[in-house]
Amino acid sequence: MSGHDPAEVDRHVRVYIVVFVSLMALTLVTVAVSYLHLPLPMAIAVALAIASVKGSLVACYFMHLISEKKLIIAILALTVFMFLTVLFIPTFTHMNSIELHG
Amino acid sequence: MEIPYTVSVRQDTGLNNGKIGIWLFLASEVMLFGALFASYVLLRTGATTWPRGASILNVPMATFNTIVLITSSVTMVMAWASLARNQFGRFRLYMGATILLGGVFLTVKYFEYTAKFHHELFPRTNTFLAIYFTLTGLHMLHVIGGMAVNAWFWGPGAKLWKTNPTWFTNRVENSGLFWHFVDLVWIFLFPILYLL
Amino acid sequence: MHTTGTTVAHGQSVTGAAHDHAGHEEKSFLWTYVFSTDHKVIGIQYSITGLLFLLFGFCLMMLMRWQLAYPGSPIPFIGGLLGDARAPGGTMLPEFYNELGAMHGTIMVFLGVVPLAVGGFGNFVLPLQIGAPDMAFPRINMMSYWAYFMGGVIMLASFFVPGGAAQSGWTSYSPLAELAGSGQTMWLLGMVMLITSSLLGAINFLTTTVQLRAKGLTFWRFPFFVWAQFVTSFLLLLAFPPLEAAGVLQLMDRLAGTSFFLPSGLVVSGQVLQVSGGGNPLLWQHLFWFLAHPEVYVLILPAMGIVAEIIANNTRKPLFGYRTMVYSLIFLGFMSFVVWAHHMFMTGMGTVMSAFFQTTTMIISIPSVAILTSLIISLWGGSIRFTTPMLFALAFLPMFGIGGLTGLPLGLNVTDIPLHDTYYVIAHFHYVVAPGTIFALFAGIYYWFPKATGRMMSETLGRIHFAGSFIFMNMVFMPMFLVGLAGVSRRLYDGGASYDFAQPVLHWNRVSSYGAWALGLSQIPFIINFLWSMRHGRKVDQNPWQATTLEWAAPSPPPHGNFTTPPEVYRGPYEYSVPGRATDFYPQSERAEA
Amino acid sequence: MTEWLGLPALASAHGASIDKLVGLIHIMMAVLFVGWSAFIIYALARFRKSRNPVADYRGVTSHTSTYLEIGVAVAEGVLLFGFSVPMWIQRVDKVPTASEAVVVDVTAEQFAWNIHYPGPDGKFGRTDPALIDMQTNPLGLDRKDEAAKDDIITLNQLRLPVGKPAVVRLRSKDVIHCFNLPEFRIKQDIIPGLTIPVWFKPTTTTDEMRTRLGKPDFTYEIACAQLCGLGHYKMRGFLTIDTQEGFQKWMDDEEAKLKEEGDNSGWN
Ligand code: HEA
Ligand code: HEA
Ligand code: CUA
Ligand SMILES: [Cu+2]
Repeated sequence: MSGHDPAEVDRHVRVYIVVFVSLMALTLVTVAVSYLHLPLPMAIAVALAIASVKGSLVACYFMHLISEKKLIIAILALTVFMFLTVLFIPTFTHMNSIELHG
Repeated sequence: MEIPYTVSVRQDTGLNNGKIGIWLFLASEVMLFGALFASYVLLRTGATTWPRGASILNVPMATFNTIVLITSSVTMVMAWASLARNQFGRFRLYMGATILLGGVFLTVKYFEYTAKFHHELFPRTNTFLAIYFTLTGLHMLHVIGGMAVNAWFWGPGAKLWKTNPTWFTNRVENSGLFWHFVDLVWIFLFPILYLL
Repeated sequence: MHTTGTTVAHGQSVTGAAHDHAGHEEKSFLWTYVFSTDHKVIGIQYSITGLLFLLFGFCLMMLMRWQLAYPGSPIPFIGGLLGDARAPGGTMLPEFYNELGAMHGTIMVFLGVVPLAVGGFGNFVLPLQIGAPDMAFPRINMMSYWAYFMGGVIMLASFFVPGGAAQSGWTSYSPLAELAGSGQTMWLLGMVMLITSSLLGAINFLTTTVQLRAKGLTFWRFPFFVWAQFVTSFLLLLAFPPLEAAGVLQLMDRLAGTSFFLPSGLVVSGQVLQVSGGGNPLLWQHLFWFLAHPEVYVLILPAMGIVAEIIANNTRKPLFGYRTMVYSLIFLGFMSFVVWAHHMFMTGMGTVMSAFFQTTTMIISIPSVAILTSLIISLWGGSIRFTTPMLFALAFLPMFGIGGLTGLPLGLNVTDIPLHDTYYVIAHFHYVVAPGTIFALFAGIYYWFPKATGRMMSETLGRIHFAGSFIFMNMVFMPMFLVGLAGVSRRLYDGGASYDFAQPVLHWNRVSSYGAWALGLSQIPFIINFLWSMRHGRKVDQNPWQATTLEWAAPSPPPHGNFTTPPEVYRGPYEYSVPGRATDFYPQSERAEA
Repeated sequence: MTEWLGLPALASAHGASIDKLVGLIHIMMAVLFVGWSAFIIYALARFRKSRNPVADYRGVTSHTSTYLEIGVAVAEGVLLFGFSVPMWIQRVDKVPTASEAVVVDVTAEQFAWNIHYPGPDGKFGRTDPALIDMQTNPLGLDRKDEAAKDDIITLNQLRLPVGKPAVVRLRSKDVIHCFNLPEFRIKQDIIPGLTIPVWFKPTTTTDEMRTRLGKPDFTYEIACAQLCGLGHYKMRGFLTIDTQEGFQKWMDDEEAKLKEEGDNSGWN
């Protein structure tokens, strides 16, 4: 956010309120869902989906990524790629080793 | 000697130094928590049994804390907005609120922790608790760090508003970015540790 | 960590501070030379500290080499000074040998080469080469140095805690590292410091490079060295945090009794280990190598950058395939994040994982080949001056070549079977880091010394230093290939003496040791040269090498703020011997005459 | 073809192909290195300042180097998919079954190798950490267990028959070790908490190797190749490759010994 003329900021503030409300709602939804005791895979899917939505709301609006310069976006794109490679670590260790069981 | 683009933005990048700096820092933070998250997945998928978080941890308390952090994120961004609209008084208010909410979060965590210790539940008890204490502990350090920065801008740091308001606003925005990131991390920790 | 969180915000207050101080330069000695925020002073602080650590790490190794040459016989002279806890009667204990090994690795990598190559050369040269008055966040820059300094102090202190320093290798594999003494805890704390330092540095370099470029300096006009530092900083920024995470987990295991890396049912010397278990030792290896492979490119890329600068300058012609080199560099940095498990081929990989990492490893070797090839072909058609920096830069090529090529048999899973964890590996990576990186760093010191001090280093002493270093480096490491091929493991207290199959090659250990000690002696001319030239070297103007890049457009040594007038860039970095010009170099900042 | 590399004498079936690959890749490396070195030396001599005072701004314009890089890439591709990957599949996906191989457990600890044969019944007896006794029962084998009664346990002495695949199941009691048989081109880290199999087919008995090398006191050694503490350097075991008959005889003798031990210690 470089140029912030009051009018623009007012628009932002309205957005913040909307985002705030939806974050609250989503929080309650996840908790509610957790009391349904879904089977684990199901539960994980739902919980992570909601968390991702909340996360992107925060990133896009509170952190202004939605209107951020492309240099920043590029840096984050690279980071996301590396983040995904780190997440391969568990996959590798469990899916493909020659250990015997028992 | 003056460092260029500390306050003003550079044409071709459209950014000032601080903004790039803080985002690069957040990039490294993403990798830090990413690695811890990966470790969590690895340990959990490798474990023979794994408790559902709710069976050990206090979900209502954590839900409350989630709401507290989200609210603090809003007050934080409002603090920045007030500066952008040139309302220093409101900034003080919102920033103060943000810091207080951070304090509330820590207090609740304190009670959660002591409750666990009281029931003989320690990091060494099992892998679930180990990862729970490590992740939340590290997150807590971030909260404390964020509060420290915010406190600085609320108090002594605010002098800058008189001499260089734009710069002060940018710096509040940057510390805000950090604070939102801390909130964002919690948004993931909450379901991962408490709900699943 | 949270400290960095605060510092980022502070850093900006600092730039303010620096800007307040703008007018009056009369600061006390303390603030000018010790807690300076000037990138040049910090760069020099980094370089000196780094060099001293290199020397120290080398001394540790010269001790070990005695034990490897004459297993079990007391170390002459020094042996007695080490104390009975380390070397009763002057003969070092296995524990102490392991301490030396682990600390040699740690010190050389994290306290020697990285601080010198990135902290030192990066800090001093990069802002000058992009025409910046200083780094983007001077105060953060200072903090980065002091974090590094603290890390170093902690590491050194760990030698004196009960049980001695870390002794589980620089790789600190669990469970071994978790059963080890308190030195390991110190190691972890030290590493957290060093990681923080590197992260602060990386953030600073990246911001500086994109933001503070001089007018007209587009990315395609960057000197190769700037590109190298740029990519390196990204590696540091994104690869170090996972190790930090691993460090936190191992600290928890050691201090809070968790078992992230400890599986259930461990029985240590007959006693069942009382931990909750359920951990996974391979997790540590994954997190460690996720850093440590990119880290090895952190060790080599700045070196390549230095060599490129010096070759262009001393061949008096543009580099061959500059763009190819840059693309290779970026590709190299990118790939270095997906090859880490080639260090874990023997941990029991299935075919998919093994095939994947073998393939990425082979792929990553191609850009290195491309860069080296470009550098070699750049020699063609030049008018080559054999200055001391050039000698070291030229030596870098075949030395890195040997190191790199021997990486290939290690990169194929099946050929890694006989070679893994043997001295072949030791020889492989020492060829890239010692006669490779260290030579490049020497070259850089000889090359930029006049910029930093306004005086030349002695060419005569320089050549002596080169001859000795070149001969003895090879005398140290070439025999290790033979020892390794014969199947002798690394990290052996007696260098393999207790194994029958090792007997035929044991004499090579002695050759290596003589080489190492001789190598030590041949550093003396360098140290003398370095110290003597600071005061008595030949005075030079701002551009003694008749170079084209921006740092040479600033006075030697550059004042606070670097450039008398903000430079502007009109052309690429290596415009040497441009046809139809009086001089054979065309500085980037020289306005074209109409 | 690979003597010049100075690898240890070869004694396993799969080792030959490994050695061949090591030789091949080193030849490729040598060619590259010599080629480049020659080029460098020639360039340095021809373009030294005194001989070539004015540099050529354009330098090399041909694309030879590109083809050369492509060449290197292709060569690596061949070594990778032509040799390495298929050979690794052989190593880890084609592990022989218990029926066609000798199966033996090797449990590493600081700083020794505990060898555990299932005995005639082919079943490994139950082990229990609680029963561990450093001297008498390092593995904590429960002799009360039926399957355990005929189990043979030795320290640092592994014995295998020639010409029959051997499957070694690796375990560790404490830290990471690495099971290294130089002459057999076998190396496998031993990760605590996992049981990892390696297999190989010995082709040369100890006696044959003694005559071949002319060393009457030669023995195959088990070396530890992963830093495992202060005793790492002397974590040394021995491997004897016997003829099939010799191996069988040794087994029977051991069983006989066990029998009487069992009688006086009253397991049966
Ligand atoms: C600067 C450091 C550095 C660099 C650049 C490299 C480069 C490479 N490394 Fe190395 N490596 C290390 C540092 C480095 N390594 C370290 C420290 C270890 C050990 C860690 C430990 O266990 O303690 C290690 C270990 C290591 C292993 C694990 C071995 C084992 O433990 O079993 C492997 C396996 O794949 C490997 C592969 C490679 C490969 C394929 C490259 C490739 O990138 C190489 C590509 C380069 C070339 C192919 C050469 C190109 C040049 C020419 C062809 C021209 C030459 C000729 C003339 C100029 C005359 N390395
Ligand atoms: C950057 C990394 C680096 C560098 C440069 C070196 C340099 C050297 N290394 Fe090291 N080494 C490692 C990283 C490095 N090493 C690692 C990671 C390991 C594995 C550790 C483990 O097992 O965990 C290892 C292991 C290792 C071993 C194996 C030990 C074992 O397995 O038991 C040996 C054996 O000889 C060895 C020797 C040497 C030698 C002789 C040098 C020489 O080349 C040293 C050359 C140094 C200089 C020439 C100093 C130059 C500086 C000056 C002259 C100072 C001047 C000062 C002023 C002017 C103020 N090293
Ligand atoms: Cu066991 Cu080394
Ligand atoms: Cu590597």
